[in-house]
Amino acid sequence: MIYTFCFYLFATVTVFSGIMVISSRNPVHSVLYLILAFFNSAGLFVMLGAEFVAMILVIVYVGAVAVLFIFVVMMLDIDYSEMRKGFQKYLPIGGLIGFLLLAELALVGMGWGLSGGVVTDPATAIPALTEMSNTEALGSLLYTKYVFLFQMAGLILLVAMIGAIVLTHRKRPGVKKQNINKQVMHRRSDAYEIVKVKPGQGI
Amino acid sequence: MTEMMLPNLTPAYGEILMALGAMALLMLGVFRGNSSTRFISLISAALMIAALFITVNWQDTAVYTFGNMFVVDRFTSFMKILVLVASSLAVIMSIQYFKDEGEERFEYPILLLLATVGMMVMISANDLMSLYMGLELQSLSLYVLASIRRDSELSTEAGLKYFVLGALSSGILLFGSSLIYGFVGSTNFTVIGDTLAHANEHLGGHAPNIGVIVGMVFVLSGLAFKISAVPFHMWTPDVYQGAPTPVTAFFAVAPKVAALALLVRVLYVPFGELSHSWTQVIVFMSLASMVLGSVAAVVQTNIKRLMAYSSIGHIGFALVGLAAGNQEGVRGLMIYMAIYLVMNVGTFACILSMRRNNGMVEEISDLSGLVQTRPLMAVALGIFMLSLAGIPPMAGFWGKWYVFKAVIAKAVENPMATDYGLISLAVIGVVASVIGAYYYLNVVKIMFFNAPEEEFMPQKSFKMTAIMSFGAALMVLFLLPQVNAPILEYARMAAAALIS
Amino acid sequence: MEHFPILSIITFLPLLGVLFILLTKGENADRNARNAALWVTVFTFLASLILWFSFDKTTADFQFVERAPWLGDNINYHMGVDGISILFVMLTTFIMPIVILTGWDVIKVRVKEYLIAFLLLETLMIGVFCALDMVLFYLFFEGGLIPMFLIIGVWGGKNRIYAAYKLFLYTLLGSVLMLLAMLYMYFQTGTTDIPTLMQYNFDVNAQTWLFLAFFASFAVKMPMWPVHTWLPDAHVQAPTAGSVILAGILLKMGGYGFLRFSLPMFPHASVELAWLIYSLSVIAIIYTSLVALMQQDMKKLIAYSSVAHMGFVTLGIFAFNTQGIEGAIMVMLAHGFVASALFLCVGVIYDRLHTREIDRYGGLVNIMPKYALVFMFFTMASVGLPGTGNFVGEILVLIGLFKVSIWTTFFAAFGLILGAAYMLWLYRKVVFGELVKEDLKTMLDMDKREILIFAPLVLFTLWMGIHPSTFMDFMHVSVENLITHHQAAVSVVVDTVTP
Amino acid sequence: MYQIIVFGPLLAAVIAGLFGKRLGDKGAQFVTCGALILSAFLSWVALFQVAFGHSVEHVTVMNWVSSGDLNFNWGFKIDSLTAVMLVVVNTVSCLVHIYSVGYMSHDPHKPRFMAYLSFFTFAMLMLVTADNFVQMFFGWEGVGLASYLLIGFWYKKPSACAAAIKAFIVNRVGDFGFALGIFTLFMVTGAVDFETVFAAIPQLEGQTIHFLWMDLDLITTICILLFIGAMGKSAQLGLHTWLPDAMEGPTPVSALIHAATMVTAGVFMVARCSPIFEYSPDALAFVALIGASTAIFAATIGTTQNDIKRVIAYSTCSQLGYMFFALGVSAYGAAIFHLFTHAFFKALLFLGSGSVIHAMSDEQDMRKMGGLRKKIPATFAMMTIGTLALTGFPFFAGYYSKDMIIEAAFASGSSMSGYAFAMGVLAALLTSFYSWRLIFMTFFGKSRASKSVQDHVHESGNWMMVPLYVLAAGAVGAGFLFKDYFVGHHYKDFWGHALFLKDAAHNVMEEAHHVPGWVMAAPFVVMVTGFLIAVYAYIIKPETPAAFSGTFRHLYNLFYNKWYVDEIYDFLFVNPAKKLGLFLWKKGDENIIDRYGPDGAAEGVMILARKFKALQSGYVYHYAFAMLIGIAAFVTWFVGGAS
Amino acid sequence: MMEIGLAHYLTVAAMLFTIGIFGIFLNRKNVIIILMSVELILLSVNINFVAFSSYLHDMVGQVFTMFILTVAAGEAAIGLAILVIYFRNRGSIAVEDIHLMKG
Repeated sequence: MIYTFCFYLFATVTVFSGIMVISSRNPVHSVLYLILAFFNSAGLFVMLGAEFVAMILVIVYVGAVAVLFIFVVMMLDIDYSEMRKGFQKYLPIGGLIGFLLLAELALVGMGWGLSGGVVTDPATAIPALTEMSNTEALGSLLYTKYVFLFQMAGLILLVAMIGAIVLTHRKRPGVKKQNINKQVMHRRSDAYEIVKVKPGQGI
Repeated sequence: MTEMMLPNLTPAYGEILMALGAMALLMLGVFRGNSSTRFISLISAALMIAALFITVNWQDTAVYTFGNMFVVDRFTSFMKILVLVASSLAVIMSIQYFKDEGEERFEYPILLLLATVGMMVMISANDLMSLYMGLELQSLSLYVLASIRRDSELSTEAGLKYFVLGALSSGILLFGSSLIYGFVGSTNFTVIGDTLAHANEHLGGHAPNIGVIVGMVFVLSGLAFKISAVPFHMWTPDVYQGAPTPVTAFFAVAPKVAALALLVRVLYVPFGELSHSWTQVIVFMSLASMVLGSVAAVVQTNIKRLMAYSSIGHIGFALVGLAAGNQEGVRGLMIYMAIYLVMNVGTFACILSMRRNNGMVEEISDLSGLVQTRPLMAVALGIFMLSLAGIPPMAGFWGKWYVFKAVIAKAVENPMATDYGLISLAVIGVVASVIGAYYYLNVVKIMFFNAPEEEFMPQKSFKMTAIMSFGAALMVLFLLPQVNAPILEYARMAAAALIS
Repeated sequence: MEHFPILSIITFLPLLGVLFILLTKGENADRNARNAALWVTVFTFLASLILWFSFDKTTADFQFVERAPWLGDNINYHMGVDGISILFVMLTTFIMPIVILTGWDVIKVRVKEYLIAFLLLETLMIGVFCALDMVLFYLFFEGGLIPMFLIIGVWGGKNRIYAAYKLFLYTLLGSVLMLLAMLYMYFQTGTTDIPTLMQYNFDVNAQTWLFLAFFASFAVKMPMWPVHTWLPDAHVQAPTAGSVILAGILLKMGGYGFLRFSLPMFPHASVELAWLIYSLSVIAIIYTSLVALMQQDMKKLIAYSSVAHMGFVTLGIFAFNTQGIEGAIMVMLAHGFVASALFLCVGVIYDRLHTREIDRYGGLVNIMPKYALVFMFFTMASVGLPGTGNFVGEILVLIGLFKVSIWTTFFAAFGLILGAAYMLWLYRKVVFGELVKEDLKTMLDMDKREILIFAPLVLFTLWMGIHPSTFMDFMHVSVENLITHHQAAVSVVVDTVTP
Repeated sequence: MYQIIVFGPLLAAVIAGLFGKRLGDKGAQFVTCGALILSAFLSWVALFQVAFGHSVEHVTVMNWVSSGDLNFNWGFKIDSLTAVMLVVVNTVSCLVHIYSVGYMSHDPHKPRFMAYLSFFTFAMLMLVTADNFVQMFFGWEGVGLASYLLIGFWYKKPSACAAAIKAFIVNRVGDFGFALGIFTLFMVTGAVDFETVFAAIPQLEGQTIHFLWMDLDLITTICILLFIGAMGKSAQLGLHTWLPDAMEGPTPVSALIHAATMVTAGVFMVARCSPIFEYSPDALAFVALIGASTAIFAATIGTTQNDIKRVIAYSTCSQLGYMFFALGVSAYGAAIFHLFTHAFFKALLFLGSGSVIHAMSDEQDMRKMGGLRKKIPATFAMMTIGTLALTGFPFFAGYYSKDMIIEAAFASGSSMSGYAFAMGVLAALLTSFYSWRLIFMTFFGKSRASKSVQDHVHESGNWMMVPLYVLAAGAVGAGFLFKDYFVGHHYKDFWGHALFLKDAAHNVMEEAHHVPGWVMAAPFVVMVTGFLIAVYAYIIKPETPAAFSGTFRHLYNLFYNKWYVDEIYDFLFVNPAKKLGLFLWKKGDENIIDRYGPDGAAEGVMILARKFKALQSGYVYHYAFAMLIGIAAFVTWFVGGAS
Repeated sequence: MMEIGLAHYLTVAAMLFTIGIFGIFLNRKNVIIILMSVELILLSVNINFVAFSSYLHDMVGQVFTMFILTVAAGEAAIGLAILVIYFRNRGSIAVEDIHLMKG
């Protein structure tokens, strides 16, 4: 019963937040709703027995991604008053198609069953909680069986890093930066020049 | 966890080499700065070529590794060769461009290298997860590459559009993956395939679970985006036009080949049992792509945009081979892509030579009278255009020949029940190719018939001229058995490796 | 290849000329290029004479056969000629030096490219007639469009772009359908070898579709009504030499295709659909003749007349008897000479006055008697006067056709009357009359080069008219074989279908 | 020998034509005249060898065309009929050549003219010597070409060019029928050479052929098709319009081609095909009908024309009508006989009129002549002889042949015999009238020419006069000398198998000698009547014609305007063809085929392309929307399909 | 409907997915919203995976989710980077302004 209640609570809030994400006038609100959605989804994940993923969702998403969003929203000095016109223009037809899709997806979801073509004894079954916690289970898989993907993830993050730097990092001509190497390598001869001045001639 | 054995790395040596190389080069670049771009570019290309040789030598039967998530067989080898050739040429072609534009970035070749790693992973993917990871490694690099001229409005707009739509397509693909996973219980292609086959066998006439089909359609749509098949093509013209030309040259070939390879594997290995369903989607996409690619290009004036529509059309033709749903069709598709590669790289080599004192020009009308100012380039570009149009004896014709051959073969396999859908696909396809011929000819017309305009700056890079001439020669010489036999034969074996 | 690959040599010899021309440099480059082109075409012709003299007229088999593996999958490089194709090969090699001479000092811009285009075209045209593999055939067949496109587009008249496109796309559209049919046949039989396919009996229903697909290509190429409209445009805009090639050889490819593919491979469908061919041809003959009657542009008029003449060709071919088919071949050959010559005639005065408008001329006979004579000769040949090749062809076609369809012959023969009307009208307007127009008065009569161009054409036209056996002896056995095979195939089909 | 007869003129023509400049006028004239004299001489030799020697010669020169079962040669078949034709052709041609030397003396293009004439002769000889239908067709078209060239000889005159084209095209219409006839023959007999065809005909009697939605009698169809060819060439009613216009050519041409030789080719052909025609009474009746109608029709027009050559041209037309109805009543001998005599006197009349025209400084309108009798007496004499022969004055050539025809028409049992006879007699009346009218208007009364012309009137030179004398001799004597052979007792011996009669016992010519007296007298009576009317109208009361034409304005106009046949043809064929051509070109080709075909397709593609371009709006949300629609559509397709 | 089954979770995911897509094509003004919509889509996918994982008793779903999360973070970073440079160039991130290239 409580399970049902929690589900409906989390589900409703998630969906509501989702709607608000896309319909808020102010992007900052959107981000906040997004965070709310994440939190509630994390709740759903916990209900499904995936604590670790739920945790990651909160930590990585809320802690990093959503914050990044906020940064950007703040950084880009946007005139909010101009926002949100013409939203309704495509709503009827778009809505129709969207709801059609939704209905179909829901219908598809209803059809699920552990029969027929479904693999019933999975290769990597979830171990019983008594045996191994969810986190442990994930960890034991991640670095063994899925080490390849793990490395790939690393590469992806590397690309993300390179990408972000390539795109946004730029040298500003006016800004003075500390160059440690240069400082360390600095010699006296770089700064001084001994000039012998013959008397009476000046420099 | 007793079996802490290192997985078999041999099949992935190429990828590993490139990934490690990329990281090493990255460090080099950080220390040496943008002045080392040329060097890094050349090394990147060399790495790709090295990887190519590693890949080529892999002639054995299919080998699985990394928990069956990674597969290497002749099919992957063939496609990887294409990708690597395309990528290395793209790197080489970009050197002069960025130098001339004064925008040398050492990250460029490295991103390209990483994107190529992503593509190779895609090609070798045998699991929805490795599929996704490869795809994202590639896509993220491409998003950055598209907007790498960060001060250009067009380039950033292209990047933004590509990113937004690309992210949406990834989402769609993932949603599909989740459905497949949920309805089959596995993400591994082989397992999915076996399960579905098993289910088909045991459930008799029962239709496969609708969830699987819907999932497959989603995955298919996500991949269709990557190959820019209609109706998931709309990013293509804008991105092609906005992205820096060498990037466009890269976009036009390597990612398409990789995504197509992936599409083929996804359709045949896990969903071979559902071929009846996906054929319908592919037929539609193929038809729509051919028609749109041929028709919409007619009114284009920007040559990069033109090439975008052209690539849409060509993907349509390549999909004809897929629609055939047989080994012959896959072979046709592979031959098509091999030829497509040369045509496109050659064409972009020409486009990259369109430079005047005030920078790059990319209007078709700028080519006016080229045959009188730069005859070699005009002839080469003319050959590429005719080849793209599929006019014999150019190689482009053979690409079409092999895909249409497959589809006709399939359509009439059973003389009692001729598949009129496939026949109309073929008919509409060839008609579309005629329409398409119009705009390719238009380029030829402008180069050969119109009065010359201001001359282009001479192409400083010998490499570009070499690519151009060699590509053009290849387009004509494809006729010779010495040239075509290896490709045809290898494609046959590759197709056989995938579909028994 | 157990013997000397003469056909390949003839086919690819012109490419050698291309190489020479590419190598010419310096001040005299244009002149050297012209000479190179001329000599190469002459050598090609001489080489083809070897075929002519060593051809065995007593067998219907393909001769001088060359075969080499090519694309795998049973697609081979297979060349050979029989009694039908050898005539077209000869026609091509014969016309080419004339074509090169035609543009000798008329073409002043981009001479090298011009010659290269023509030499390429020659290779492709000879290839079409020699190819014994469908794929190879298609390659040559379609490839010819490229140089033709350039020839019209670069050296053509005012509206050349439109014409070039129309030619290219129209023809391409036709032939892609043929391509599909070829693929079908390839799949059905596992081979693209033409001699093998000629023996194959295709399913009756499939035949209809295959026939229509091939028809689409050949009908456009012929051209037949109502897909003929590209021809007048192409002719009008093409430079004289281009028109000569177009009328002289390219149009023959359609007819050749019917003989090589449609009849032997789809015998049943060709019989079933003969009515279609008849109607279209008859319409073509009458319709285009009437249209020709009203033309103001000389080339357009002759182009329309070509359409009408090609109507006779299709009629002859689809008469399915010896006279019809041999007549059709003769019409094609004769038309190759005569229409070429007529375009050359137009070219002669076009080179002088740069207009093709009929009204701008008149009374040329007063100052250009030699020209008038030559023009008269070819006008009469075009009209089908006995003693010229056209007559032999047309009478054979009509005789052959008469056995099959009286009505069709009736209308077709009607075209002969109209043909006389428009050709004589043209001749009268251009050549006869008082010389009143000022700009005509300074025109010079034909020079040596022009006479040299026309002389062999006149000679051959008469030769074909008076002693056609020289040419027809080549084709008898092949045509007989074709018909025998065709009839056998049709009767087999009928036998299997009736019960 | 036959090769020399036939190819001599060709050689001469080629030499004169191609090397005329180098040879000079004299050289060309010498070569051509020489060749013709030789040919003419040899023709007479041939006549005696073949016709009087009762032999038939076959000469095969070489194979022409062989295609399957169709096989024919270049070859000659010389029988009596051919021999007679050879004589007629070569003799007249030879004389005309000689005449031309004088007549064309002021023309700058003499070599060309001589070459044309010789070429014509060659073509005509090919026609008459042919041993198969195709070769005959070769000659048939060849003479058409020569005729075209000669009519259009004065190419600067637009009317001459128009006439030339008209001649060629109208002839083509006839050839169309002829060709179809040949095709039919080949279809049913499998051959085109005379021997085989004629041998096969009797087996075909009674067979039918499906044509024109009807089952027609096979032989009748063949005959009528062939006869259409003859109508064209011989200017019979319906296809006659070119002949008067052909008078635009130089007068020797008119004499040679349009009086003596080419126009009689039709008669020759029908005679040659007598083994076919004999098997179709209907066809013969048709021939007779057309012939008789032409005879009267042309004669009516002849009475009102003012151009001296046109009068003679209509007269020719009319006389050809006689020949045809003779053929139509199976009196082949009579037809050929008339052909033979007609060649002499009509050539004489033409050349005579040429002499008149020459004398009158190229004036052809009789209304501007008059009183020439005294100024050019020799010409007058010759013309009178010609007229007497034409009108059938006793013992002149025409008397024998024409009366023979009229009598044969009466005597034959053909369904058309009554009509033919009536028309023949009536036409004879008119012939007499217009012939004498010509003589009177030209040679009698006061001169109506301008002063300067009158001063220049002079008798022609010997080059012109000698041929006239020779022809006059023929016009006087040919009938008397040859009547026994052509139509009389030696008929069978003379013709041998050249002329075929199905019912040999029933020989029309034989019976013609036994017709009632009034029939025999009728031609003479009407001839005299015609003469008297002419005398009355043009000598005694010269104002009569004007009054007459005033009273019968419509009839006069009808005749004067040649029954408006040209106008009807223009209205029925020429103008519609032009309009249709224009329509098909502008509307058909440009407005329909191109507009909805290639141009329409191109336009359609452009419209579609612009639509696509508009769809590619540049907005990300549109792009995303497209993807959504795609996905939704696919999913719906499968979900909908599954449920 | 009292027993919460897989279908419930799937429905929630489907709703989020649809909302995400709506966010992309109904939004006219702000690209950031689009990026957030992408995150919503990915979230829906994750819900799917975790739900399936739970009902299939299979870890793979969760592993997949892990990777999706990782990649999504990288994706967001790059997306925002592109957005930033775009804004620098154009001074606007209104979706409607992004149409320099079209046709």
